Amino acid sequence: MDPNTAGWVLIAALALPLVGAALMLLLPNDDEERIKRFAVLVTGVSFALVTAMTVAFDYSRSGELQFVTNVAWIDAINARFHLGIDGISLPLFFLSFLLPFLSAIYTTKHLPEPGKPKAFLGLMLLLQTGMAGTFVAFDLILFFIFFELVLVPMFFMIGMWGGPRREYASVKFFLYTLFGSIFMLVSFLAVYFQSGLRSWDIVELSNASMIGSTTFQTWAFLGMFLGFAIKVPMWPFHTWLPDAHTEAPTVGSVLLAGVLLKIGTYGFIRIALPILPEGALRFAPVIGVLAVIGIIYGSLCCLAQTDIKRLIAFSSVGHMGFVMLGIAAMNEAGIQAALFGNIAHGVITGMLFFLAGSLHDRYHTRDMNIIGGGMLMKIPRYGVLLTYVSVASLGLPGLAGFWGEFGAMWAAINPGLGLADSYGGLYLGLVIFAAIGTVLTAGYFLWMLQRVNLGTPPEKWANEELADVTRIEWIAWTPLLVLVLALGIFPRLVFGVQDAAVTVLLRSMGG
Amino acid sequence: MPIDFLAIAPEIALAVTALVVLAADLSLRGSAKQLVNPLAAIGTLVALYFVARLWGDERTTFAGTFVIDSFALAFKALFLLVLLAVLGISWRFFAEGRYFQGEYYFLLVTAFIGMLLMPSARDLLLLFVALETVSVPAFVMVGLRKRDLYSSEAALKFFLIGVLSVALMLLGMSFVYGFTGVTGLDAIAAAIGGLVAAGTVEPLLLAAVLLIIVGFGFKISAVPFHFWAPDTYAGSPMPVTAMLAVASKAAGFAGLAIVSFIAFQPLADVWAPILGVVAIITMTVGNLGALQQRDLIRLLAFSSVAQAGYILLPFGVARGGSGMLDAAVNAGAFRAVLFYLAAYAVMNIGAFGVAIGVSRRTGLRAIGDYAGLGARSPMLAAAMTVFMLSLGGAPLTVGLWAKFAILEALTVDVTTFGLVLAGALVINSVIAFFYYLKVIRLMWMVEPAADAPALQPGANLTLVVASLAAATLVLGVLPGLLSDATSIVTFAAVR
Amino acid sequence: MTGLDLIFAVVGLITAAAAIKTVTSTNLVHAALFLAVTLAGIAGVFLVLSADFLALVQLVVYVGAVAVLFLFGLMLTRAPIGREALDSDHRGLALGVSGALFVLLSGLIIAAFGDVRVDTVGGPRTADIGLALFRDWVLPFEVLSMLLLAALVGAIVLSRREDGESGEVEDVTRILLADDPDLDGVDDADASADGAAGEVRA
Amino acid sequence: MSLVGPLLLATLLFSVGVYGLIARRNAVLVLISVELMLNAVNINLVAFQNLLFPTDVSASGHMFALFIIGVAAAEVGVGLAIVFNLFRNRASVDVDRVDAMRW
Amino acid sequence: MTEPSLLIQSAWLIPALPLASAAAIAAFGRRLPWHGAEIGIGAILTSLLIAIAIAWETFTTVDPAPYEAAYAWSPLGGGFVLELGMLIDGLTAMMFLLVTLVSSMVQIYSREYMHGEKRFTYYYAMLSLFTFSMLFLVIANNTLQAVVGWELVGLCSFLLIGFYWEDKSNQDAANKAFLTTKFGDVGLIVGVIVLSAGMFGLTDTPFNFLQTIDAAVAGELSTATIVLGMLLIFVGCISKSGQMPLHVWLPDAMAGPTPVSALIHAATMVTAGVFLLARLFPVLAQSATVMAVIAVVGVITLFFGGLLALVQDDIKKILAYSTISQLGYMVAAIGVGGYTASVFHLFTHGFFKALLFLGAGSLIHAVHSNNISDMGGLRRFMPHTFWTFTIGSLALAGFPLTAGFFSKDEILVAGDLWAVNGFATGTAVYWVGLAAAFVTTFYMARAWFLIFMGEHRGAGHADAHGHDAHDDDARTRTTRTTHDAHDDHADHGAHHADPHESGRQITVPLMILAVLSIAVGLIGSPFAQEKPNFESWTSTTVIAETTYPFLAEYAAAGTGIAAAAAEPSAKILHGPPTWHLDLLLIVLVVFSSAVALAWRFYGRGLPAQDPMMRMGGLTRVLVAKYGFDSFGYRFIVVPVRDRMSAWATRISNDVIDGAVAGIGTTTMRLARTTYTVVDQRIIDGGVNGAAFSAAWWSARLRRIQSGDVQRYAGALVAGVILLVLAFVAVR
Repeated sequence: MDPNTAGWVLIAALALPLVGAALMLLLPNDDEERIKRFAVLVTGVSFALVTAMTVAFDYSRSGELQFVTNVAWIDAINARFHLGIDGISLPLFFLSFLLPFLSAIYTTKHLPEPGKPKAFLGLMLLLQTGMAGTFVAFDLILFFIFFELVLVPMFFMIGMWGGPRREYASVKFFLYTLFGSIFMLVSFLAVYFQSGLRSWDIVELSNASMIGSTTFQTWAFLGMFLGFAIKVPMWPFHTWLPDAHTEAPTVGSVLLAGVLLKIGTYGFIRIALPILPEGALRFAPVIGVLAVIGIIYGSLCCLAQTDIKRLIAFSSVGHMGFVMLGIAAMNEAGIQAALFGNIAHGVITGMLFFLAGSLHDRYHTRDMNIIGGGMLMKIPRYGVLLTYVSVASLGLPGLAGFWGEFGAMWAAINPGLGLADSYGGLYLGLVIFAAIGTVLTAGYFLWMLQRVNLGTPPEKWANEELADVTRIEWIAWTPLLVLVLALGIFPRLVFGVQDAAVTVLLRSMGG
Repeated sequence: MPIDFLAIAPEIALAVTALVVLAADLSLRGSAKQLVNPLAAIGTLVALYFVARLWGDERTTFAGTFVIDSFALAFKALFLLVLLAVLGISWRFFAEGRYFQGEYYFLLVTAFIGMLLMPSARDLLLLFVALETVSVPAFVMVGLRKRDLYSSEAALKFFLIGVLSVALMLLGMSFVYGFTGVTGLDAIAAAIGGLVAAGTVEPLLLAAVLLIIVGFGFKISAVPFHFWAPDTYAGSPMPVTAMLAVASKAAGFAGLAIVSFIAFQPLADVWAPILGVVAIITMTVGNLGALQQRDLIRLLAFSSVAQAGYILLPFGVARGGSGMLDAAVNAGAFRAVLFYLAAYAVMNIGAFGVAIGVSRRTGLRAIGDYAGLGARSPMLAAAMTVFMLSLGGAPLTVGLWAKFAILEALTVDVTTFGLVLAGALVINSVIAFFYYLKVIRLMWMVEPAADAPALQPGANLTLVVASLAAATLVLGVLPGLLSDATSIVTFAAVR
Repeated sequence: MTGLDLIFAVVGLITAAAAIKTVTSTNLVHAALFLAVTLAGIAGVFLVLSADFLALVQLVVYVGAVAVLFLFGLMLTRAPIGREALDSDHRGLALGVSGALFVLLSGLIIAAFGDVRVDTVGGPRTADIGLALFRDWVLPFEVLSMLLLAALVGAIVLSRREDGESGEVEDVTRILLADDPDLDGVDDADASADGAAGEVRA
Repeated sequence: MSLVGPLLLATLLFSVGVYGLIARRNAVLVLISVELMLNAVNINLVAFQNLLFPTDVSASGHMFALFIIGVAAAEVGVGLAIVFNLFRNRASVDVDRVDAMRW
Repeated sequence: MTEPSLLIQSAWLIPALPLASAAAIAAFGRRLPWHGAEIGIGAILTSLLIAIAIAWETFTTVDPAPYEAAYAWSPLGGGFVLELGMLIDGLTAMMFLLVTLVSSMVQIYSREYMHGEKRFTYYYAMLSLFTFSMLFLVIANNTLQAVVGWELVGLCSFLLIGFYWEDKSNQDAANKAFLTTKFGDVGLIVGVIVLSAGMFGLTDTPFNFLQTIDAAVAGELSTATIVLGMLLIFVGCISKSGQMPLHVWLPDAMAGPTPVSALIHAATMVTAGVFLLARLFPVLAQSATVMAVIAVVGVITLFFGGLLALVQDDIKKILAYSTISQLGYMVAAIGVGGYTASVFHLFTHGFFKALLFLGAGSLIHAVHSNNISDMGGLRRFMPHTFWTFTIGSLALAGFPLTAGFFSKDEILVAGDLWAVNGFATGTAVYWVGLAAAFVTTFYMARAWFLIFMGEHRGAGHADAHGHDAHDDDARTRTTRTTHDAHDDHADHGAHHADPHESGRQITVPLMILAVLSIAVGLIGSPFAQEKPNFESWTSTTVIAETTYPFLAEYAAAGTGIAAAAAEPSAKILHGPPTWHLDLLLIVLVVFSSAVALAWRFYGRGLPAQDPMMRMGGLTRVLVAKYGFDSFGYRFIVVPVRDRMSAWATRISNDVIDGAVAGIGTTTMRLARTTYTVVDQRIIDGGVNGAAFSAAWWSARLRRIQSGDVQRYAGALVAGVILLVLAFVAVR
């Protein structure tokens, strides 16, 4: 697998789930076990392929695109089929193969109501292609296709296998994201024409000299901003998220938090910033302020929740706020932190949703008041896991959550591209408020743990037989649990891979 | 002046087909009458052959009133393919419904003669006759469900609004004639160009232009000329509805495109903003109207109104000038229209096909009847899902590319008005998904009613629907198959 | 004001008056007859404008055929007589809209052509028309023939009784009626399967 | 001769036709109104041709009028057929009661 | 030190071993005969040996250069690198020694103390993890790494305070501790960020301690950076090291097992703030403002924290408040330039406070109560505990020749020197420090008398006196006996039997610590004026010849600083300690008077009608009598104890705690409002509202679609007219 020539690897990785989904349709409907095993096989094989690719990746040139495919696609509009992967994409790409694999394993024993494994897993595979594709597409049109592609399977996943308000949530999710994405498309088009290059190539556009006037960039950025900010989601575009998360089946939530939200921030970093640096510069303080509002606000909303899944969902708003704060810093450290926060949030919150799902499987409720505490006594291993992941999520150093949060604040103290001169005071304020947000974050997680984990189990559950972490859960979760620790201890696992690519990115922004 | 018969060969082929169909109908008895359907299909294929034969040619005949260019051929191909699809979904429907089959097919084919003429016509008179050739058979076809009060009413409404529109259009044409003294589109453009240059454009001329647009506005069901559409769609036999919603609308757009981009191009700076506003109102009204429908056909009717609004959008950025950029913007606009129409044809006929399949022998057509369709007929439900997603503009369906084409046309030159139009499209796309998703949701996420009758869509309908769904998806992945064809489209020898 | 203008004024006034009577008459047959007068008046206008061939066609086709057709139509549909019966509730709307249209167009016409006066009124003669028809306009002419055939077939299909037509009992068609104002989208649609919203009509 | 005269007459006839189309209840009378409108257009065309462009060899104005007459005849035929059919279904030709379908 | 020895290069083993031990205990500790304790104890003893060796080597090397080794942990973007490194100097070695030693003692002690605990293995894993975290903080060569350790110790503290998590009060205490310190961490983190931002142009490793210090001393950091950065970092120290007003968590933290209190909340973790200030001392010494703020906070804490201990009945609370007070000494010392004094006090305090806590644990173990009113006469039952506790108390009270005496004297001397430089904070430290020494001695003496003297009041007597004590301070009961819940499984009769001495695993650590509580004072005492002594050991990173830059400025500005130029005090380091006989005399007076006073009140045990423990008019009259009665101090002390302490208690309980609680309540209210009103109603409602308005418009449209074709026609023509008008208008 030569990273210079083996473009087929990415194509194969993206195609495998699709082919798998098609083949799965041929399996008989009644043999559910076989369907589930087949899904594990497909996701496993594609994950293995991506792992092999990760090994073959030339880390000394992580700033350059590798495994490139660049062929004509739609001549009429000059769209090309341009895939490639660099240090920024690699961790996210990896994650978008790991999580479906784990989800498939988890689903073998935890298929959400009302069953239909073929449809469920087929949609998941389709979703996988969409998610992974966004991270390696280097043509705006191709990116947009993948970006949009995730909507449909996720819509069905929420709508068919979700909770009681699934229909509302699924429609809301779909429409919200769609709304933003079409604005984004308009901006893409505007850039396409304004650049004079008649090219959709992200690399070319990034390297192009100033596209349009500052005013143009501001407006074009606004369009992309809407698209990506809704996906992230940034305050105040976040309201689809709690509903979608709360209602989605466990695996849906995991993938939603683990990968889907990342597409938004990735879009900012990969597309909006380098292509429209002037617009980005104009928007940076806005992004920063909204990000910090999101941090504080998300935490406050978490404090008001009694539904544990909804709490985790709102925590995403806060965590993604840190990621956006990193982006708002417009410097290398900020982008690094944002990307790290992305990955960390994917792993941690994905894991938290696994836990919340299993919690619901056991207690048949997600209301913390009804659960009433004592879980550490009732199902100790499970309680320990919840504590571990929560603590990671609240940003404890040594676990994955810390680096993104700290890095974002650290980067924001000295924002790049001249922002420090014009908005230095504002950014200092942002850092301080973001830091206060960490306290609130700690607050709601501790409070959650107190209400769920600690104390003695109420009578309702005292005599109930509740299974502790099962074998399949261990299998599905262990990689994430390890990653949470590994990323915390070896931040260079991500920082190091990204470093060169981020430098290249910033250079294209004139930073 | 010799007549270039090859140039009108497709029309001649259809005319012959129409007459053969009529004759065959007289000689066939009983269930054998349904064989006129394949007969018509064969004629259509012959016409299609001639279109293919002409592909790439540019010809002019009948004293410049009839032109063969890539624009005309693309539309002709589109119409003929639509005709094939309509024939496909008509077969069972009319064979089982004990209609006047032969006459239906005759009228259908005749209407398509008018459509084929439309994009080739370069003369107001021919345009008018072609338009009427589409309309008059359509009036009858809508009323074909003779014992059905709804059908009769639908026909009357369609007819009255139709003749009112055509009368207004004729009034406009008469004034245009009064100002220019000619009826040829190029000549009109030249004359108006002179008036514009001289700065002596009378308001009456503008009014006349608008009145002509009204005639096409009726065909494409733009607001406020759309009122007939929901009622007529609901009352017509479903294949006729599909024909009206797709082919007739496409013909209207073809006509609108040639009058606006050829004859009235010098005045584009005046009519473009108005059409843009009309487009916004049209799609908004269409989408809002569709939101509350309980009859799927009416929903599709309002949806088609909204779609007309989308297709009308590129007209909003048309340019009156003759610079390079102006030409690029205009070319982008009518190419987008063509692309969208083609995509729209695929997905909308597909949607009607599913509706026919569901209602066959059951009469089901309320949206509520689609509850649990995913369980009752996964194939139909899956196809309907594809069509709904495509109509909404979801990725990997051709609908996305259609929207994309429109947006592309709007942003060729970034203007404030273009962005406003784009923004309107965005917002409307989202509103539209409310009802498209409603259908999808019902099909997959709601249990079917306990007493829901079994569905028997029929083999050939299934085939048509499946191939349309496949086309929707294939074009969704490889829009180049379609856009390569539409992107080269241009008007031959404009002046 | 030339003599031609004077003649036109007379003919025009008669035509206009007849036209107005056509749409306001309370008697069906009268209305049809006024139509005939109007159409004849238009033929007169054509004559004044020295379009004799068209005047002839107008008389033959309209006064001779169409007006009679309408009379038959009126008879066949056994229409009642009287203002209430003949006019709908939309008279106000009709008056407003048509009045506005007239005012607007008249204003525009006067603005555009108010000062156009022509001394000699001429035009293509019948022979010219014939020549042009088969030289320049042969395609629309042929298309028109298809159109007329289609209209003929269509009219027959719609008017013909039975024979191959479906019987009195039509296909079952479910159509949603409008008398259900509380329809608020999504949720009700789910419930519509219960049949409350649909009505089965035989 | 003044051009506005015929044009205004045509406009009047057209407007009267519009009035009839909207105000008349009987479907046949509505059709009659349609005829008025189409004829009004013919006056326009003839007036323009003979007053402004008398030498047009294609005789476009007259030809247009001729075709309109032809098409109008076809439409009347179809229209009456539709009305008859409606009458057979409902024993009434009142246009304002044609409202079985709405929303 | 040109070539660092292998020993020093292996210093990383010191934190690594506890980390490995934590993992090992968690993995298979449960299956071992001692349930994991052997791993923990083995690892920490090994670490202790290395720490002793390193301490010895660094101590004996005269003026060693700090040894730094770093591994590029991760790039951070922009070319910046985060290091994972070790900075080994005397300060580090000292902290190693303190942490490993106390941790060893605590772990040995805990094996008996925590015996039979159901989460015994977990407990040991946590102790190991904590030890690792603390050592990781200490070894750090950069601020960010220190922050990592800082947060980890906070987590361990949280987990151990909430060790008995079945009880809500313990959960609350744990949460309170974590959140209060986390709040301080906001300051710390932002401070670290600000400080690092100042280094951006200078280095690739902006967090590095030594580089930061060099830059600060070289004047390359702007004043704003230093002031803002250090003050923010100090906010972190305030919360972590229990300074007013963020000390509120520390007394509550006593909810944890007593050995944990000894290790974390007395000897090590709470000193992290002081450690960090000491580590960055050359930086903060650049700014008079920073030093003044630190001094003021320290002075306030050392005095009012001490006062609070007066009215406690819970032995652990007394010790907790005394810890706050002693930390106040250390912080105040930093604020008056007493770097060595502060670090020295940190060192000695670690031993004697650990000793006191462990001793208290032993007592609690024996009498099953935290309250000194339930004890009495225990010297007969528990001789080992008695004499070790006595040594600890003497050290805390600063009895001459104990370790606490030397270190506290150093602080007072530093204050005096600072006063000589013209700073009022120096004067305050000196006099308030003395006053607080009186308070300290008094409350320790009170406790000592009530615990060991008189008759044993036992469990049977507890009720009789219990409520008196509780009236005094209702808060003392909150955590009473809860941590001894584990004894419930034991023989019930034990509650009524006479208390007995604890086992060897408890008493031997006590003895070791008692010896050290005297011995370690010597290396920093005037007995060790020659190098190597404590100062030469721990000040290697603090540049010896550096002076306070602001002194010269102040002198130039003529702000009345007398001896700015040539005084040795103008230098950052004061040089070796000397004898101050006058101070010795004063201290002796203070000590003896305080003890005498305590003896007067409690010398014969807690009387049945104890005037001291009652609130109300009678008490005040009695107190007032004593005030007029004897020694000159008394008329100050009594009102101070009765009025000011009550006032301080109220401040602490009502105002600050209330504020904390109020912040909590307000936050929750804000949270609920944000969620229900802003999120669900306004933002989400706005979105839904848009959808509803679409439906509303849709319903309006429906009227137009009336089904009446003639209306359609009318609308159509009307539309045409409007469009024509629009056309003309556009034109």
